[in-house]
Amino acid sequence: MVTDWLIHAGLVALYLFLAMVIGLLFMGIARKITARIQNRVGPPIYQNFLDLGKLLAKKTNIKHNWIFDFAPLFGLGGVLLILAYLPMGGYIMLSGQGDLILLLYILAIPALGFALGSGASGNPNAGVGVMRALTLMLSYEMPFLIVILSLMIFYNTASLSVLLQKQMNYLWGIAALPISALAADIALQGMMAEKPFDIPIAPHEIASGPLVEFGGKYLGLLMLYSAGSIVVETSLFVDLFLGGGIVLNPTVYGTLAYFVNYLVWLALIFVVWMIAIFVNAVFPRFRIEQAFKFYWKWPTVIAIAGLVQAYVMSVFLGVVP
Amino acid sequence: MDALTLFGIFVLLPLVGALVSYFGKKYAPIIAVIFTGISGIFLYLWYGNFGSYTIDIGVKLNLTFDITTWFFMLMMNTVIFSSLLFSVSSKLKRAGGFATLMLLGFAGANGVLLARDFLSLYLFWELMSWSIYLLVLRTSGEYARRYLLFGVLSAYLLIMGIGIIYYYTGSFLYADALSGAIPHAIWPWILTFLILGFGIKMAIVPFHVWAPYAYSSEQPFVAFLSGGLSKLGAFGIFMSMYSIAGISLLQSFGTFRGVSLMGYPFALLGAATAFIGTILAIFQDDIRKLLAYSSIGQLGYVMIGLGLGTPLAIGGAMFHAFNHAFFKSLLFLGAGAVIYRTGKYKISEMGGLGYRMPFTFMFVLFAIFALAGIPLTSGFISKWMLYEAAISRKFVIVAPLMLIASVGAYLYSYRILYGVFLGQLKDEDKNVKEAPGPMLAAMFILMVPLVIFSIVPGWILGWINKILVENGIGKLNYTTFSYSSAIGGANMAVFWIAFILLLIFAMLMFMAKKARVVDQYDNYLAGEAPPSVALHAAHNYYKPLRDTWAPLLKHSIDRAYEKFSKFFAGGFYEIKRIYTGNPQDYAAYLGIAFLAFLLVGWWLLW
Amino acid sequence: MKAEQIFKELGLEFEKLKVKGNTLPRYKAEVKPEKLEEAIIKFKSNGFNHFVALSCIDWIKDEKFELVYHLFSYKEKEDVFLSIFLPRKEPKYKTLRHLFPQIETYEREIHEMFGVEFEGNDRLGEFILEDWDDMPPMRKDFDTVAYAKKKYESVPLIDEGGEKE
Amino acid sequence: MNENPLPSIIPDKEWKKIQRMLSKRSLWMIHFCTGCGAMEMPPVMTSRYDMERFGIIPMATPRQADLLLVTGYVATKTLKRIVRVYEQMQDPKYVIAFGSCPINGGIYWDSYNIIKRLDKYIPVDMYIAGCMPRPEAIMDAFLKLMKDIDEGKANGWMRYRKYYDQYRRNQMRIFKRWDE
Amino acid sequence: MKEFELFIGPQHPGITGNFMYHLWVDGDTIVKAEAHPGYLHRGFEKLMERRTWQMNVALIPRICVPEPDVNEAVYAMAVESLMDWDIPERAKYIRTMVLEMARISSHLLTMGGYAGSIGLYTVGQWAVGDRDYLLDLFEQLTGARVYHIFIFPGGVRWDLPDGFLRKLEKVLNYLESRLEFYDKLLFANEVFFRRAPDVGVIPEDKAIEWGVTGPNLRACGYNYDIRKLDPYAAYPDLDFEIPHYPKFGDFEVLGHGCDCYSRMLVRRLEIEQSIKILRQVIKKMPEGPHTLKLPNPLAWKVPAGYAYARVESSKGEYGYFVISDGGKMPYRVHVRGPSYTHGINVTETIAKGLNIADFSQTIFSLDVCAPDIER
Repeated sequence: MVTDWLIHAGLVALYLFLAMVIGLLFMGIARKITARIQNRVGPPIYQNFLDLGKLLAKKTNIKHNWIFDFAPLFGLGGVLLILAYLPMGGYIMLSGQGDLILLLYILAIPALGFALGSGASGNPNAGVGVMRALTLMLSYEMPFLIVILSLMIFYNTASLSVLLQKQMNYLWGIAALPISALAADIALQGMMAEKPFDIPIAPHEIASGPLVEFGGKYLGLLMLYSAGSIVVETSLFVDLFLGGGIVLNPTVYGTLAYFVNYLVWLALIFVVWMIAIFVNAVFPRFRIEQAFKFYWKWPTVIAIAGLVQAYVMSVFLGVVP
Repeated sequence: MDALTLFGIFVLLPLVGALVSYFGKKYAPIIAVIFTGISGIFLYLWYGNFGSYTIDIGVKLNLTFDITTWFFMLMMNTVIFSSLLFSVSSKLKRAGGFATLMLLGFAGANGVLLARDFLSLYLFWELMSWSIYLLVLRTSGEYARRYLLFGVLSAYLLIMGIGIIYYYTGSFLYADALSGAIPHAIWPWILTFLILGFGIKMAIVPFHVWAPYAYSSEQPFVAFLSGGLSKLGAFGIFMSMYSIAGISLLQSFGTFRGVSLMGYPFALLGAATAFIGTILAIFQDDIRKLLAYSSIGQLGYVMIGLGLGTPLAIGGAMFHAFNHAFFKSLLFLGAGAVIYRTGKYKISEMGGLGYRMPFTFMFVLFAIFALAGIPLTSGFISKWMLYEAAISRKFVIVAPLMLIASVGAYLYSYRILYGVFLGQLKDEDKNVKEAPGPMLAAMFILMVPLVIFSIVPGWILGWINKILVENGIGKLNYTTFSYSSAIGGANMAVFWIAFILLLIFAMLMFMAKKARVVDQYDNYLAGEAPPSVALHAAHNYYKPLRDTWAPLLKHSIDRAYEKFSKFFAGGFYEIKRIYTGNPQDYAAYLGIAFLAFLLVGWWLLW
Repeated sequence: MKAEQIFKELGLEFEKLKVKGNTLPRYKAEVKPEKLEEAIIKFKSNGFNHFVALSCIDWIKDEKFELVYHLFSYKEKEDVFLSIFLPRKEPKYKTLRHLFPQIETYEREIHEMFGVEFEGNDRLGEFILEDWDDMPPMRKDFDTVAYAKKKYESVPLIDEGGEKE
Repeated sequence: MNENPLPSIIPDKEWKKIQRMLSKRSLWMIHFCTGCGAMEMPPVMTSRYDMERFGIIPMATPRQADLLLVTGYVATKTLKRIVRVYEQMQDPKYVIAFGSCPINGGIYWDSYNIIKRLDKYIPVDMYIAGCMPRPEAIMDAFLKLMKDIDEGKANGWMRYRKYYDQYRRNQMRIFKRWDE
Repeated sequence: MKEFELFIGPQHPGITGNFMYHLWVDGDTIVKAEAHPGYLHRGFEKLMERRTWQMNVALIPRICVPEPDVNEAVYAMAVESLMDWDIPERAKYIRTMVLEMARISSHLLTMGGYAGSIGLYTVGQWAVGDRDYLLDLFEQLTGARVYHIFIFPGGVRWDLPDGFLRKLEKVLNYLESRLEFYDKLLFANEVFFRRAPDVGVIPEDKAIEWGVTGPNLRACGYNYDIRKLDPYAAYPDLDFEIPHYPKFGDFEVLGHGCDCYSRMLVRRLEIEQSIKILRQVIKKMPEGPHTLKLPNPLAWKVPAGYAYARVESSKGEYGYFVISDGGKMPYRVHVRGPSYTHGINVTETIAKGLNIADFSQTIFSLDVCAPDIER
């Protein structure tokens, strides 16, 4: 029993570590690809590891007060917590112990910590940046929550692990609810704060917004946070709509299945990330109220269409996955 | 224990306390704290010592001390205890009167909770209502009038409901209502009157207009009003729907996916309240008004749970009412502490106080965690229960509104945090001190349960489960650390262990090196450093959002009422001339409302 | 209305400047300081509504400052330079920023660079320079080499021992 | 983590090497166009020269940056901002001065508003001569700075700490007031 | 105090050059803006009084960094006016060519900067990368990438190198093919359509009075261009159009003019026109000397008098008011830069009521060039 727990904990730690590495690597790949789109060579893909190392090895660090420390602490701790609750490559981690709604609310922990820290810097740019980030959150959550609702209604579960199970046995979410998947992907762009929705950190207006006063190890840990967030957000989409990348049933194939599923999952989150990056490279940014209007208009309509589909299928047609 | 002891401890004792503390002068709050403490001790001792006592004094009256009463009394007692403790050091004017009125309200509230017959219910309800009125009156006559308008409306509605029941049954006892004397077709009217009557106390849309004004009075009182007394509305609705009418009667009006058609409209009303309250709260700059609208929104959640009526939903509503009692009074007390130290009400005029008042900040932060539903506090679990209740029954209107309203809660919570506690510390606030000890103690008392019940939700879910079982509603699925519904569940022990381990890990990464603390003006100003600079971006904080909502916000219900009353004030100009008195515009409105309700009642009964 | 005609109406003598490269005619006229506002209003109402620039010239030998108000008409395609002379000691003139808003900026600059006072312009003061401690720098008697030597060359180098990490 | 995190495993010398290697490979420069040399920065950032190959990217605020480029002449008004920005940057930090003007005033040797030698006021790690320096020269300076960092020669930030009094004295000869 | 203060510049990504706007912001709307120049003040006008007529040629390109050639051209024209010189035809054509190349390069930079200010960094990268080809041409022609010191009183410094025009033709073809990409990415972008129209509006009836010139004035609907109004160099012989609101050809006309959208479109269309002009220059380039026979450069005696010369720069009217007292050095030179009005008065006025998200794109679209404000 205790050994089981220890093995489980060790595996979770391994997965979390890998997730961080993947996040940093993805950031590097994104930089490289953006550079290629811009006719440049771009940095090596391991550049972000160097950046992170440099930031952590800075000789001096400043803070404004003790609340400032909330940002790196909650940012990193929170993002790891979210990752622990997200199934990665079919390995359900802790997600058997907490469902999607818990996950939705844990998502707020690192963001809130970050917002507290940047608010404590006393810089107006940070205040405006957080205001924009929160408004953006209100914007994209509208379609995203409706999408999650349609999934939960259709699959009749709020638990991610059960959702994966049902997707494996029945159909991937993207096949069953393609309209919702579309809305979710649009919402994902806002969730990742990539263009056209990167107004919270717009450097030309508010000098990188909430990040304005962070430097050294603070910035380093926040970089880890954003690396983790990339995995969280892409993986969330993959878990919700692409079956978490499960192609082999673990109960049948055992360890091999975990290995293969992990690779498939990795490929899928890479694809999701790439879509975001390509869109990011060729769009200017919306103003915040335009982003708000945009999200509460078309993606919401699409999401509601998806909800109607899920509702009709599950209530009137009696489809039970 | 008999009826008299029960009545004595929970109603007479506060009344005596009210009398004593009136002469206590500046020690009045301390005396009041002692009296509430005594009844609190009895409350603690008498857990499990439940009983129901019917007294016949010409009419049959009933006092019952059961788990439902106990549960609500627990909130009421803790909240008033800490509110009064807070007021010990807040140097109120005419503290004697304040303590007296608070205790009167407390006695009334306890009476309402104990009463199981309509006559005493109504008497205690009025006692409570009028002490609120007088307490609001301490701050502003205008606010009090607005409260009175709705307080009286609420009383009318209750009278209507009670009157109809009494007309048919001839008894005031709750238990007699279901005897079959009342025709089936009349029940919806009774329930509507009672629910709306109680709902006004909960500030349900569209009857929320009084709340932002009444909640702008003295903070210790508002903490009790919002945290404690507004729960009487929830209690009343719970009693009328699930105790007086009962679940089988509700179900007999037809069901919509297992939810009574009698309850579902109220759930929708609750969802609308949650949404509207949240959206309005986002745009407030006055911290009291912001908390008031937030209160409206949060009580909308309770209404949703009560309307849906599944065990999970009602459990969620009870739990949320409990959480709301604690975090909202904590927020009002935190705001009170800040206002006490700075004398400012506007969020945009404060700023940076978290650096000067770290404990207040920490307490408020926990309250905000609970408000926003962050799983670090029990605020999450109640929201979780409500969501799962709605989603598992596939309610596609209620659920999204609830979910998006809770995202909106992040927005206004951050407005409080940033505007008051973070950002630039103003020069005039440089010397602000931490709040005095009693205030901190009061806030601490309120914070503890929020954290405890997040780690061990089983304890409180046990009480709630008992309430549900006792009223024949159903039961909850829970263990000491975890809880589950038909579609999901969560284990808080796992969550807390994971959270603490990962936080320690982050701390290890973080603590490797010390950071230098710099002045707040050593800041990124694009290379500039003017002698004085305003850095606090809190005024009009959500302006882009406000601009997008502007066309809708124009049609505020508040203004609709005002127009309505102005219209009548104009119409009744003649009366003004005839009578020597000076009837206010609200009076005209009251008269019309009374007439209307009389007519409706008359039409119903005959 | 053509510029020549306006000059005639105002009773001003004017000269034509030499133009090579560009093609449009440029007229320059000297105006009495108290007549200037009236003249500019007259020109402005007759199509000369583009205020090009306000220049200041320090005629140190004549002990005078010349202010040149330069107007252009897109309609008539003519340039007009109206100049006034102010005494070099305590130069003072009234602001004309109500006629063209950009005159305000020019006045601020001329105030800083030449020390000409413009009454009625409340934004005079530190504009381009900061921490300035000498006479207005664009005056002819200001010696920039001497100033630069005095202020910048005299700053000592940092005395260090060539320390290594 | 300037102290060695694992002194038992990594010798102090090695740790310093690692630290230098890291800071040389990820120089984040601050976005500050102090003078006309900034004109050649866009070409350096874009397709033909692309300094992101070496991990050099522009950052918005001084807290995040390691590298201050003083691009060209420094007016006295700008010097105050440069000093402020430099002091807000976090150690280790490096300064590259562009063009002839920060070396001796260049073409503005007789101007009343241009300081003549930048290293009297803040420590400079690398000068690039020329008016204006070509992108190749700028890239070369970056590479040389990296080499210097690797060899521990680029220690202007240490000098600034050590001789802070002298630097501040010189700065205050230019400024009338220092608001902070 | 309701408002908070924001400093856009001097150290800020949202500013062109070293310049500062001090903003008072309520929520996210600008209530008041103040421009603070002076970070780049070098005292050019003073320094020019201390240098001979010919030495100044080396000094003046530094006044406007993104487009230095106009300074040389306009100074040369002013001195020629005083000296009463008529320059040879070939010199005129070469000047036209240099000025138009400079215009394209400046417009590309502005376009890139503007795209960056609304977040589309890709266009910025492409535009600046493509501009390098023009700088290569400049390098071949003049020996320098940025400060060319090529045009001077009496003509240009030397004749065209061999095969220069063919190379120019190639670069023009390349640029024309690249314009399509910019159109697709920026000028046909839905987000650009939402963000740019009716933002940063200069009132149409005030535009001339406020001293707005160049593309910014044409965006307000006036087809005033100094190349047509007050022609200089070889422009009278060349055939080209003046793009102005609402004459946008194939592009959609959104908004009501005078806004960021029109300003950027005018610039975009001017690149096309410049390419057209350059093609004609290549075709019509006359033979002959490239400069006058000049007197001993150390002892130029410029007759006393006033002269004003103006050219159309990529930013607006660029003028030099040159006064000579007959000596070896100019008595006084006053530089009238287009950004002087755009950057200070116009921006201070139109910034009121602007969203802070739009402030940066407004100043980028006005193409404010800090160094020519404070000189």
